[in-house]
Amino acid sequence: MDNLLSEGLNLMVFGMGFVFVFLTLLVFSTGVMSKLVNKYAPASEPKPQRSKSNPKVQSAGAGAKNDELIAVMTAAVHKYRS
Amino acid sequence: MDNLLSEGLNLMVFGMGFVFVFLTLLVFSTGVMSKLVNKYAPASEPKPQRSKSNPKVQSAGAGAKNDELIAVMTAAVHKYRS
Amino acid sequence: MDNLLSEGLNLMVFGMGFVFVFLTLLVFSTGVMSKLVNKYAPASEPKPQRSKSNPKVQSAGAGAKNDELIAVMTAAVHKYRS
Amino acid sequence: MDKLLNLFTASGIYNISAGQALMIAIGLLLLFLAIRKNFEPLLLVPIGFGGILANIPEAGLALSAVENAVHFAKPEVLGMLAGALGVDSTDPQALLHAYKAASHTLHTAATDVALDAGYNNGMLYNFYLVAIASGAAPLIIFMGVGAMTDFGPLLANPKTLFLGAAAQFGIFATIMGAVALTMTGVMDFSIQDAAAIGIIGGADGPTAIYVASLLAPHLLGAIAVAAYSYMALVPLIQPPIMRLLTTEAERKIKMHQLRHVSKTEKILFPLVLLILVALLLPDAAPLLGMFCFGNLMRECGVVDRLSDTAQNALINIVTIFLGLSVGSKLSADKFLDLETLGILVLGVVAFGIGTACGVLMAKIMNKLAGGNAINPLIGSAGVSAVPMAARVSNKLGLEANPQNFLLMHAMGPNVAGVIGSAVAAGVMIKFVG
Amino acid sequence: MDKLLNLFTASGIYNISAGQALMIAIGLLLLFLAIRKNFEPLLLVPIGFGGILANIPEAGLALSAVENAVHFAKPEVLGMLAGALGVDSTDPQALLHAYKAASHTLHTAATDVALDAGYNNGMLYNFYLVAIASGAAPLIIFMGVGAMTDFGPLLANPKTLFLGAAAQFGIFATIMGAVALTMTGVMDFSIQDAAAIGIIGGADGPTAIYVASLLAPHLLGAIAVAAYSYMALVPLIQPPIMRLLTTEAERKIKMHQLRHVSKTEKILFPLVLLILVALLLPDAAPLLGMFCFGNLMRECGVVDRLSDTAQNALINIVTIFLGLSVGSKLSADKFLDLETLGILVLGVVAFGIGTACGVLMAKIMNKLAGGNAINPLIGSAGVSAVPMAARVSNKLGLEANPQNFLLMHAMGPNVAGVIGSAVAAGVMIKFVG
Amino acid sequence: MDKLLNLFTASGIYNISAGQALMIAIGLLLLFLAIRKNFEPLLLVPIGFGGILANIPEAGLALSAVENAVHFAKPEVLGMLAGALGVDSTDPQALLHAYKAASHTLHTAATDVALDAGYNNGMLYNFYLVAIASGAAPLIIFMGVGAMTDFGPLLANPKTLFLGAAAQFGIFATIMGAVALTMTGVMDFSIQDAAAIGIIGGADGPTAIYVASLLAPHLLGAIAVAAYSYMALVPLIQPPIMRLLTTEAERKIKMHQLRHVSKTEKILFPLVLLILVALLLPDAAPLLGMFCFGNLMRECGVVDRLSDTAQNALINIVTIFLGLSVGSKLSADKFLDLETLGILVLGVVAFGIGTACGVLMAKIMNKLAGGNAINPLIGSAGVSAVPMAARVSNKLGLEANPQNFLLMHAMGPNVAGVIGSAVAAGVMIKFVG
Ligand code: NA
Ligand code: NA
Ligand code: NA
Repeated sequence: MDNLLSEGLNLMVFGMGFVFVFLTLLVFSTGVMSKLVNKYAPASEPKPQRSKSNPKVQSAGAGAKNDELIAVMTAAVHKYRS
Repeated sequence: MDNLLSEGLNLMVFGMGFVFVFLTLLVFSTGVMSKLVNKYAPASEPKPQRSKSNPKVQSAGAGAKNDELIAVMTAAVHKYRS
Repeated sequence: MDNLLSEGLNLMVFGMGFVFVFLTLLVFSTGVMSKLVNKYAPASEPKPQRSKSNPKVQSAGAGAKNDELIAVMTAAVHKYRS
Repeated sequence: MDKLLNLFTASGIYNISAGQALMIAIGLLLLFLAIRKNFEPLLLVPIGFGGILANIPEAGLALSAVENAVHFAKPEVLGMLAGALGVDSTDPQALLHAYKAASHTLHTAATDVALDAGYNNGMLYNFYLVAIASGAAPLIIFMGVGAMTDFGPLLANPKTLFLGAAAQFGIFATIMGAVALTMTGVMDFSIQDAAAIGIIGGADGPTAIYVASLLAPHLLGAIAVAAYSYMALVPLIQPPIMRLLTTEAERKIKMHQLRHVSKTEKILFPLVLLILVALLLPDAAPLLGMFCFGNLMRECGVVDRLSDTAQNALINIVTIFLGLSVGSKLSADKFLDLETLGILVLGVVAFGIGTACGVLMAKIMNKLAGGNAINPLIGSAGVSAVPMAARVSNKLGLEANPQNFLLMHAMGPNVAGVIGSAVAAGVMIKFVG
Repeated sequence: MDKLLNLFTASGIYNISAGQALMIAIGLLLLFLAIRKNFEPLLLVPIGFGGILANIPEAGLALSAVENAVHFAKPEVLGMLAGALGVDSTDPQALLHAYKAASHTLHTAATDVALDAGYNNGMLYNFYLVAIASGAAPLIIFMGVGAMTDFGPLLANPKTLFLGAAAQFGIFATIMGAVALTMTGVMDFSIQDAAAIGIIGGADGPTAIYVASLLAPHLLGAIAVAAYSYMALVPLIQPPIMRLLTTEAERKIKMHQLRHVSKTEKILFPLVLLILVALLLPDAAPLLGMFCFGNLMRECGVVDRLSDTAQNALINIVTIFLGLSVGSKLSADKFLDLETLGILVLGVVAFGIGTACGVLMAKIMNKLAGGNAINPLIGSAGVSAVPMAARVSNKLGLEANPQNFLLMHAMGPNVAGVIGSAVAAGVMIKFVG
Repeated sequence: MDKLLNLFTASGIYNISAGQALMIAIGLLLLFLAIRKNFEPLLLVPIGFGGILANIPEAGLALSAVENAVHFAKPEVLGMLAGALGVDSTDPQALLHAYKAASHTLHTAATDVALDAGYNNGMLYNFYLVAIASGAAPLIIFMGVGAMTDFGPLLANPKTLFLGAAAQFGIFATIMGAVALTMTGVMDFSIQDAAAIGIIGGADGPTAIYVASLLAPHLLGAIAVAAYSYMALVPLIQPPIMRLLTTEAERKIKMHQLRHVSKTEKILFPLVLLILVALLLPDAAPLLGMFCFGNLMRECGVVDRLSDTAQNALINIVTIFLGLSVGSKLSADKFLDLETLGILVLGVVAFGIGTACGVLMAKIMNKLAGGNAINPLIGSAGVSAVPMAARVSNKLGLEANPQNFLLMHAMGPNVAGVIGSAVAAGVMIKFVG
């Protein structure tokens, strides 16, 4: 019984301590990693996605139409897959 | 031999009997279930499916065009997936 | 040691020999098979694929538009699936 | 030179037996039927191909480690196998016989000897162990079938369940056929064999494989091939029987449009069925439990991704391995046997009797309902063979009356037939398993 | 007549115990909650259905071959089992007790006896062996979860990892709760049981199942049901605690927009995490290794087809069998126990404490950061329960200030909570496993 | 305090060996090559990640239960292991040595001891058992590759099969290289090792893994890494050899457009190939059987859903576990060895010789055909490495003549190379397996 209590306490103290130590190290390592990456391998500007298809599409019709197209397509795809 | 015959007959009589008993009970239970459902939880009107996308689509073009769109898309999806 | 050498040589000679024998027989069998097929079960003209959807699509718009449609759809499908 | 001779004496062309050559031809025939005649290709392509693989001489793909060890017959290995199996003789046939009859413990002992001697299970034998001997593959396929099944037509008209019951008489009549063949000394089937053969009449592939794997694994190949072949032949087997037993007037009967069935009913039905199974026939619980589970995933609407997977990736993967595993039972020594012929004959009789009983039951129900409510043609769909049998009903209905669309009406007995044969399977497992 | 009696005495309705009937009702309740109330349906539909299957009388779907042999209690089989397990008594309860405590070798010996006597593992028991006892299913699901997780918000603000750490206090406090219940004599939990119960507070299903399968397999059913149920109840459990511990002004705090995180950072993060695990806590390597592997497949951009499969077909297949396997632990004799009640109570306490600690930690961090940088509402997301807990944070934020969108800010602590509970799991496996 | 010390002495940072650190670095290098340099990422991402996991100190993920038991080296457990394995010493190295050489029965006995003592197989070891030791994963991948392969170009010009034959000389020459290294005392390879190393020259991943798992499982890691790395390096390894052996005029040769190949021919080809295998080389039946099965599913047109699954969900699932399992063989004690260096060197030689022989054979065939019919550049594609090697042929053709599109012409020898190396694999399994 007493043993169970001490085991439980041990587990709580060391367990919680270890979780904090581990995540603290992770915060630190992640920070270092991010700093190194942004220093030595900075990301190019985040590209607006699908920039290649957009012009094409936009030349072909108004934006509203595209939304609609995509809605229909999504529905069709959904239907197809389910 | 004789044993085999009696075993076979037994299997036939009791087997076929049991199948009928079971399915009769299933007919009965299903009927009760359906009656209870339609009494206490009647279905709302069966909704016309995809009612939300239809108006959008219809405002954008004739029905014929949609069929065509969906045909092309289905082909494209099919191609993509295979 | 000597044994290893003779085993290796054996493996090389018989192995390479067998690969050639096998593939030669395969060349021969394949040729016979193709000849028989083209004699007794000649293929009908290779059908232009998706001939059914093309006319429909073409009646609905110029080819350029279809390409564009397919591009958008592929992107949408891709997005949907990933 | 020695090596070359070695290569030749170990080659297929040197070792092939007439039986193996014949079975390879049968495998090619199954592929032809599947690919050109569209005979249930999803199963018969893998089964046919597996049958060819199983008959490649010396490859031993369908043999267990012990069978491979016996095949190569080194005297010291045979001696140790005899010791492990507790038999006196080292005659290969006697060893194989003892191995087949061995208890689990002796089986394991023999396997240990064979593995120690460097022999292994063939690829197809391993597939068989994992897919069929474990019972998993037919059950997973049944789950997928459940996820593909719409019980709407059945729920709209639950009385069609009686048609699904009547058509199962084919199963039990066939059992008596097998018994008769044995009593007249033509063949030698045990009651387990007879029950497993009867299930062909259930016209349901996974049920047939599941029952055969439990009751008569040595007949599994012939039973599966018969079941799938006859299911593919339903459009040929059923129409003459249906025409014989119905009048033109009956075939013209138009049925009322089915009522709308609510989502809630569809969700509750698999649970009602499951609870009936739980209360009445626990031995049908694996089959019908997985079936109901698949159907509940389909209808409940909140686990669509699981239902999708059960209907696609998972059932496809399992089908590939199930088919190859069934094919492994088409090895010449197991398949080329008078019994196979008996199974093929009994199987087609089972289909015929089931069809006839379904039609007759429909006629009775029609009489009781006033004579103009139920088209007897839908009775034949009670054998299952989903959805082929329902299409046959529809086709004959249209022949009699071009405005008479029976398809949806026949789907009720059609899915009822699946339940009916699973119940029959449970009864047989209970009584003779 | 004999057969008919036989059929009846073997039927469920003749044999059903009150416990089994109750458990079937509980299975139906879980299905109702999953389907109608949308309680984590992807897991609770299979678990609930598996629970019903496990309680079908006489079917023995959730029992091992030995348990089935004991259930049918033929004297000679019981005698041989007693011999194999090395016990004197042939009393069924004593045999089951010895079987549960048996070493691997004795377990195998007993299984051999049962198989020799013709008894087999039930279907669900086999699923359990393959999916859970092997450890595979929770790990594969964790890989899929990794492939679905976007660490972008966490990388933009790594300090939110502290929130994920603080919320794990629920786990360890619950262990003390279980210890207290045992010391006061109310229940009887070992330290392993206590640790496994505590992990419910981690609010992460696969982690809970993995830990329970290692530390306390007999409690697995209750722990999994509690974990998934409370995850579904997060929108009810958390808000009162969050409102109690925060002021209106704090809830109104708007947080800075998160910086853009580059692809390279996202690729490197799972590797950084993996190496930390490798260096500090090898016992968390299976869980976090598979999680990082899934995430790397997602982010690296060159194995999209593997990542797709990990997120779809594979995780769906595994979820089906994991759910059914967990359901197999809901058999009446294992689930209906005072301990289950204790687990349910302790579980909700764990959720509450975890939520509170997360919020308090966020308040402290906000104070340290000047009092207007971190909205304490995001602290509660540290329990994990992805993405439900983050949505709750967002909802309460919007209540306080309709322009206050906390969702992305709460995703950081939310995924941090997954890492945190996996680390806690590793520590517990190390110390008491 | 005790616990804290315990935690530290069990941590990776306290236990890591130089070898493990180096192997983790090699794992990271493989990931870098796969992700940034696009080296066969579908395999090298899982292999590299698995390699890191396998080297996490104290986690024992790649170790069997017995190896884990020996690692922790409790005297009484070592004693029992010595008893089970029938050795006198309880020295860990001696035990491991005896364990590796043990027969199936002794292996099982040792495993029982380890399991009784509470040790378990590591996660990756279990993956290895299921995916590779069973032989299943390479075969299933081969089925998927078959389902992805179009034999049209080969059927249009079956003589390109000779190119696929010639390029296999790399395999057999490499065997002699390994023999030479052993005879000069530099390394110590058995004939089985030599054969397994030679198969790297087959330039076909699943074939290499299958052969290595049968003939030399202890070299599997190095062989698989070499095979996939060199396949990725084909665009660097082949061009210099191709330029050296061909004249500018030869590289400019334009080939005739390929004839149209009918559907029936494509359906019959896998069956023709299968029957040749059955008649001539049963030992190649598993590999080529599954390959032909996949191709038949693709071409027959009636089982598209099975073919789709074989090409997508199934092959992806298997690839994930195959890769992790191969990675499990990159543990420091198995990989860091002089032999690995030898394998890497021999592997690149094999690729070079195979390329050269393919080109030379194409030159001979061109001469025999009049000197202007066959561009020798397509010979190099005979090594397989589909479709990379065909693209290299195409690229060099375009360099010599911008209108010279060789891609389709090179696809014939390319897929012929797959068949060729599977045949070579069969011969080697037959002779030295
Ligand atoms: Na049926
Ligand atoms: Na958590
Ligand atoms: Na090759």
